[in-house]
Amino acid sequence: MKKLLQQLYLFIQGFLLIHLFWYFCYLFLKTTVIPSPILVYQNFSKVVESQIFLHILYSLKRIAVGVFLSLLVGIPLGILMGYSKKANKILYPLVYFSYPIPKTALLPIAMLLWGMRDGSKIVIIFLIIVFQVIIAVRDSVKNIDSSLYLVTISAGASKIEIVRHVTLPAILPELLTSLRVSIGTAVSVLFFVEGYGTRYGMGYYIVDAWSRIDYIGMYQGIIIISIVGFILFASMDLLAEKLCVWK
Amino acid sequence: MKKLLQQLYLFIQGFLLIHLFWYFCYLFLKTTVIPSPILVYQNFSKVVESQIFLHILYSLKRIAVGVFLSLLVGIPLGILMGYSKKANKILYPLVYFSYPIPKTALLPIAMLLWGMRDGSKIVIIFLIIVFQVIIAVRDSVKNIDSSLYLVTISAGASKIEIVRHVTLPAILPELLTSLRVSIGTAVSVLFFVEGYGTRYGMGYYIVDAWSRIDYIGMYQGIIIISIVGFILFASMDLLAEKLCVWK
Amino acid sequence: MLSIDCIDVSYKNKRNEISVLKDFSLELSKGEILTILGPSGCGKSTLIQVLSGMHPFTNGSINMTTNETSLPLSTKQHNIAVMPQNCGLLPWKTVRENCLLPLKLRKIPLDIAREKELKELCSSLKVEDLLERFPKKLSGGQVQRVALVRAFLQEPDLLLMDEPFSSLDAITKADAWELFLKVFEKKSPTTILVTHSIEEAMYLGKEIIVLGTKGKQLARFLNPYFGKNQMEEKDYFLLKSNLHSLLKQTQGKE
Amino acid sequence: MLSIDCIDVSYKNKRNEISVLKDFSLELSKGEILTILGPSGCGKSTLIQVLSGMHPFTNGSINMTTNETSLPLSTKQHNIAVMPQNCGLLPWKTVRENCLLPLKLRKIPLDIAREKELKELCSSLKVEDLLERFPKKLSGGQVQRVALVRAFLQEPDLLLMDEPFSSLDAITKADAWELFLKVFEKKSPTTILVTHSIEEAMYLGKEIIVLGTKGKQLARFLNPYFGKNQMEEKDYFLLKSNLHSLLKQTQGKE
Amino acid sequence: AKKENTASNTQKQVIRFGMMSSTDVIPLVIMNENKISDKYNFELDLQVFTSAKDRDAAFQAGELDGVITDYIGICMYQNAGFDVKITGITDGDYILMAGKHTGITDISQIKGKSIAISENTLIEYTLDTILKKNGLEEADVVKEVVPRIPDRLELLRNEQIDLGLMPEPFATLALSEDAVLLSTANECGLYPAVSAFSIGALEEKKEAIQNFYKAYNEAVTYLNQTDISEYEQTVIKAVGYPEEMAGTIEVKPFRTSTLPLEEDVLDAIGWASSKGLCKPDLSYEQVTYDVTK
Ligand SMILES: Nc1ncnc2c1ncn2[C@@H]1O[C@H](COP(=O)(O)OP(=O)(O)OP(=O)(O)O)[C@@H](O)[C@H]1O
Ligand SMILES: Nc1ncnc2c1ncn2[C@@H]1O[C@H](COP(=O)(O)OP(=O)(O)OP(=O)(O)O)[C@@H](O)[C@H]1O
Ligand SMILES: [Mg+2]
Ligand SMILES: [Mg+2]
Repeated sequence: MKKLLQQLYLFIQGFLLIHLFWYFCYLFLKTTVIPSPILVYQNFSKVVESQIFLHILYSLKRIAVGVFLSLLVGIPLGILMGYSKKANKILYPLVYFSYPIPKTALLPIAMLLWGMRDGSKIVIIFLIIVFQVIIAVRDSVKNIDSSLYLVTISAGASKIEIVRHVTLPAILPELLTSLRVSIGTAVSVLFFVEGYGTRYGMGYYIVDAWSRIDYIGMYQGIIIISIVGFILFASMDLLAEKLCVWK
Repeated sequence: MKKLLQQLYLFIQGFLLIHLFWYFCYLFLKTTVIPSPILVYQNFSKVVESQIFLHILYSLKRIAVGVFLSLLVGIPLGILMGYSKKANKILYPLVYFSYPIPKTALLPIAMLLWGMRDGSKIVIIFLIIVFQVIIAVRDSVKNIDSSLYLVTISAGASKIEIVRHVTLPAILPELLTSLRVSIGTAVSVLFFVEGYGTRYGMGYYIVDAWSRIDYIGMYQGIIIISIVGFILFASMDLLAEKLCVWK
Repeated sequence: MLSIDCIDVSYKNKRNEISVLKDFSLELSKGEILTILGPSGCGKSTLIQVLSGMHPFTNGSINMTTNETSLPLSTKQHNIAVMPQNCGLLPWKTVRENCLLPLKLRKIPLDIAREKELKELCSSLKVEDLLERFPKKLSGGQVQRVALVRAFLQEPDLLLMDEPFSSLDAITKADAWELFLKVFEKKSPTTILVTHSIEEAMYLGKEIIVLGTKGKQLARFLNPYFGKNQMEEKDYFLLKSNLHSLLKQTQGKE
Repeated sequence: MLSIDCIDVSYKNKRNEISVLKDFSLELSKGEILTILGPSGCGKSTLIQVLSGMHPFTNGSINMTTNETSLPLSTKQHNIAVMPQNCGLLPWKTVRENCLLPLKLRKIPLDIAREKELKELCSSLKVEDLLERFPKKLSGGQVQRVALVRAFLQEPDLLLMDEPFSSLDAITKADAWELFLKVFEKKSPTTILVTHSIEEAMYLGKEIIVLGTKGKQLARFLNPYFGKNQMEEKDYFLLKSNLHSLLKQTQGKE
Repeated sequence: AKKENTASNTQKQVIRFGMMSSTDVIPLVIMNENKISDKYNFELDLQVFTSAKDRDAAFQAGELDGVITDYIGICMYQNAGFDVKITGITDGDYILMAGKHTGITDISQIKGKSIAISENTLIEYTLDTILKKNGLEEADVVKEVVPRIPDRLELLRNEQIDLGLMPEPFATLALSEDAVLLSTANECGLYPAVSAFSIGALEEKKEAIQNFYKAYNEAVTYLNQTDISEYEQTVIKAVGYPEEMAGTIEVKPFRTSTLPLEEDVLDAIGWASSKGLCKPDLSYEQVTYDVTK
């Protein structure tokens, strides 16, 4: 309970700090693209009217599915590449070639194969994140101290058991970091993938406002996305604490 | 020397694998969005004519400056957040709020403040990467085994010396991972930031081709960006090997 | 029976290769305890690592006979328990989970008898209050005692222990020795025990072997003082000082 | 002079707090060697950690007098050398760099004399061939010997050693003891040495202290056998068995 | 919500139509708003895109039957081997303006000034046409590539750039902040925006598309005969005018849909082929399709 209050306090403090910064930018730069924070908040009732929770829900769904799929594919591949020299030899050029491809340029293909609804959106999020996960997992698997395997291997553990008892817990901290980075990336990618084929999502909300040069709406959208992102990150922290009790 | 040849072999192998995959997609999907790889390579002379090296150079410059700045800011901030509870308390809500903001939505501001040229481009790359670096560094600092500090601290090391002798080498592997992920991200972001205010850069090359619905040109651009990305990654691997001799 | 036949073991670096064991052979009958003495860096831990399937060897072969069939030693075919020099507790498992992990991996159910055995071992080694702690929260000696519990709890064909009592105080060490002998009597696994203490080697080894550099075997003999506290006896002192001077010989050449 | 005055030390977890040293006091004159004996888990390593500035204490104070001014002990004011239980070599530095790190941090230039000292110490402890290796490539005993070189190379006001000889074989250990005495004679730092071996404590300690649970001091006395090999003497045996039974007393209560 | 509609009216054909916010789309939105499409027995599924690239991608992926595009877009589709036919015209204007502090008041003064446009698009074509009509050349202005129109507006507003060529509602916004009107596409006789369908859709949904144009013309008639106050909210939403502009919005009369003039199309093809966007031998017949036949 006390912890939650403390979190809340930090939340508010960070919130205020950013807004102060914003306000100063507004005062000193005096440009149309930076509206006054006061103005933005005065109009906040409009945001709530505009079914913002639906927007948030849609975005969260896309992020969740995209991130989940990336983990589902990225963790096993990363572990495989970390352990098996053979697998690494085959997979690493593939990964190194595919990673730098701007996934957004694959949009035509994604739309062709998965339509313009959530299918292509999730695929794009997946493609952007999965390589980050693969690289992070592979690297952290390679960094595991080899003495940790000794007892498990000599006790006759199968490969899957080694992964379960040694690999996964050993890379858990890095995995959580990678998850944080991935979620951050996914949230920013929303902006791109929700620019088409949907009328819901926080990304859509911002793009829509932007294209209508409604900067107030755009900033409201950015605030919403920030808060949602913050909550996601904070939950990640709680999760990390729960999962890494041994630290 | 033998190592280089081996790398080359892997490179070619990965290259062929991807192209095989591509060719099958082309055969089975039969759509204009996926041109035949053969066609793409037949027209490759056009790419070379179109000053592709200039495009690559421009992009590399932007990536290099952006990544360098992110490291310059991200590493110290991450270390600060990892060590100082106070700094963490102030910085973490700021980071958690700012990270999820889609940086691309800040483009108007960036353009007004830093112009349409490399300024705003580098700022956007920086803003996208720096948070990834901060989070990765902070998390890995927190994961350093505390027994590593004992001798250094008792020998009277100053904070900077501790960072130099313990922190930096200890987080080096994660830092390199983070650098890999960052470079991958930066390369993909090119696509976005080189869409305006420039006529050079691999991102520009792709966007330009796309907007002309010139899929052959677009794929040529993607191939170029892949190869450049691959080379960047492979150099990172070499660097990692050089830097982490103690493994 | 464990038979190691002319194996070579080395550490490969990027540039060079450090040869540690060269043409190393060793035979050990079932249910024996072999204690290994040798100067620091002679390859004792490496041998343990090779036997526990962690480190590859070139040439030669390692075979083990259980139930009358002789097979190349493997962690799948043979039940191996190892207590490494750094104890090898997994940081993310509690003491209890660490102790039970090898059983779990061997698919041995945790029945009441075993639960009782765990309790007994823990209380003999005075770690019964630490069962729910994580290894990071233990002192050096506590870590070692937990690793001992884990090793004793298994019923291995082959038990490998690398300086298992080095961080224990005199009293605890004596208790642990007794416990070791008791456990051995009950389960009699083929055991290899690496130690630096000549007394320990003479108290716990049915056979003693002295290694020199590169794993060269300088001596091997049956130990008449196994399980016996005959410090007063003259022959005991003679053997001890013989071992001492043998060890001394190895030192100059490292 | 080092004076620890009624300090409390504990480990804080999220939920509970484990108190390790309670109202702990200790005085030690300049240039003395104090060896600490005590059961595993009684708080010896914790004490070393506190003195080396790694672990906080509550209440009380720790002061140290050098050059006639008494100041709260701090790593900035006082020159402290520590050899932790796990040796604490930095994995990313070669043996050589590890050995020289404390000097570098104290801004002591690496002159010819010091270079020669390093060479000598390394050859005494037989690690002269390992200078360019990284710690991961060393055996357990080699790591400990490197850490000894590092500790001996410093010229600290306060030298803290936590079971510094535990992984050494009998011969190397005896050599290391001699080396320790030689180094001490030359530099005479105030020294605290934690050990599990009663013999070690009696050979290396000018004073010996026996700790019980929670750092309770059970005995402290001047050791007449410092630097002497008088195993045959009757009083030596008496003292040894006294210490033995003192340690035995502490065991039941952990 | 739209999908449910389709489920309840299965016999109705659905026309999936892609567009970006502009004045061109007002008749389409009115078609839905006033249920004109119901009357003609088809369902109009309007998809709004924020970037032409996304729209083109969706169109090529077969997610759309038709789009609002322009001559240049058609040329590029054709060049990419994607058979898209112009089936009608739409109305929208593109306005060339100068920033308020540039001191430019007449188009003759723009030599050497910078202008933010998108490359190889209708906008560049319009600019070139306006320049030509006013006796200037392409090279007389410095073209800066800025793909998103809102960004161009910002650059103009903040004096980072001298000139802008923008559709509604951006032009109105800029003009309301004292930007100086220099010329417009319509003034120069240029009406480059068209509605177009893929050949596949034209074959498959011919009847529905015929009805679509009947409905379009009915919507145009309604718009031209009705006072704007009755549908201003619809316009504000569809075009993306800021809410504050309610009451001050003007809408030019719309034209009923026909095929564009051949010479206009050929002009555009000429320009596009000179930029390498299509082959010069593209003919009027290849790019148009008369749905009334
Ligand atoms: N990080 C920690 N968190 C909680 N408790 C700890 C932690 N480290 C040590 N302890 C506990 O504190 C007590 C003292 O530990 P310490 O390491 O000082 O023992 P020690 O005297 O050095 O023992 P040993 O001879 O086994 O090394 C032990 O009971 C141990 O379980
Ligand atoms: N990873 C490694 N890479 C290279 N050389 C190594 C590695 N590990 C150990 N060595 C070397 O191999 C030799 C044998 O090491 P090993 O650990 O087997 O010694 P040991 O007999 O167990 O010694 P100790 O009694 O000190 O533990 C040593 O000389 C050591 O330096
Ligand atoms: Mg060893
Ligand atoms: Mg200890």
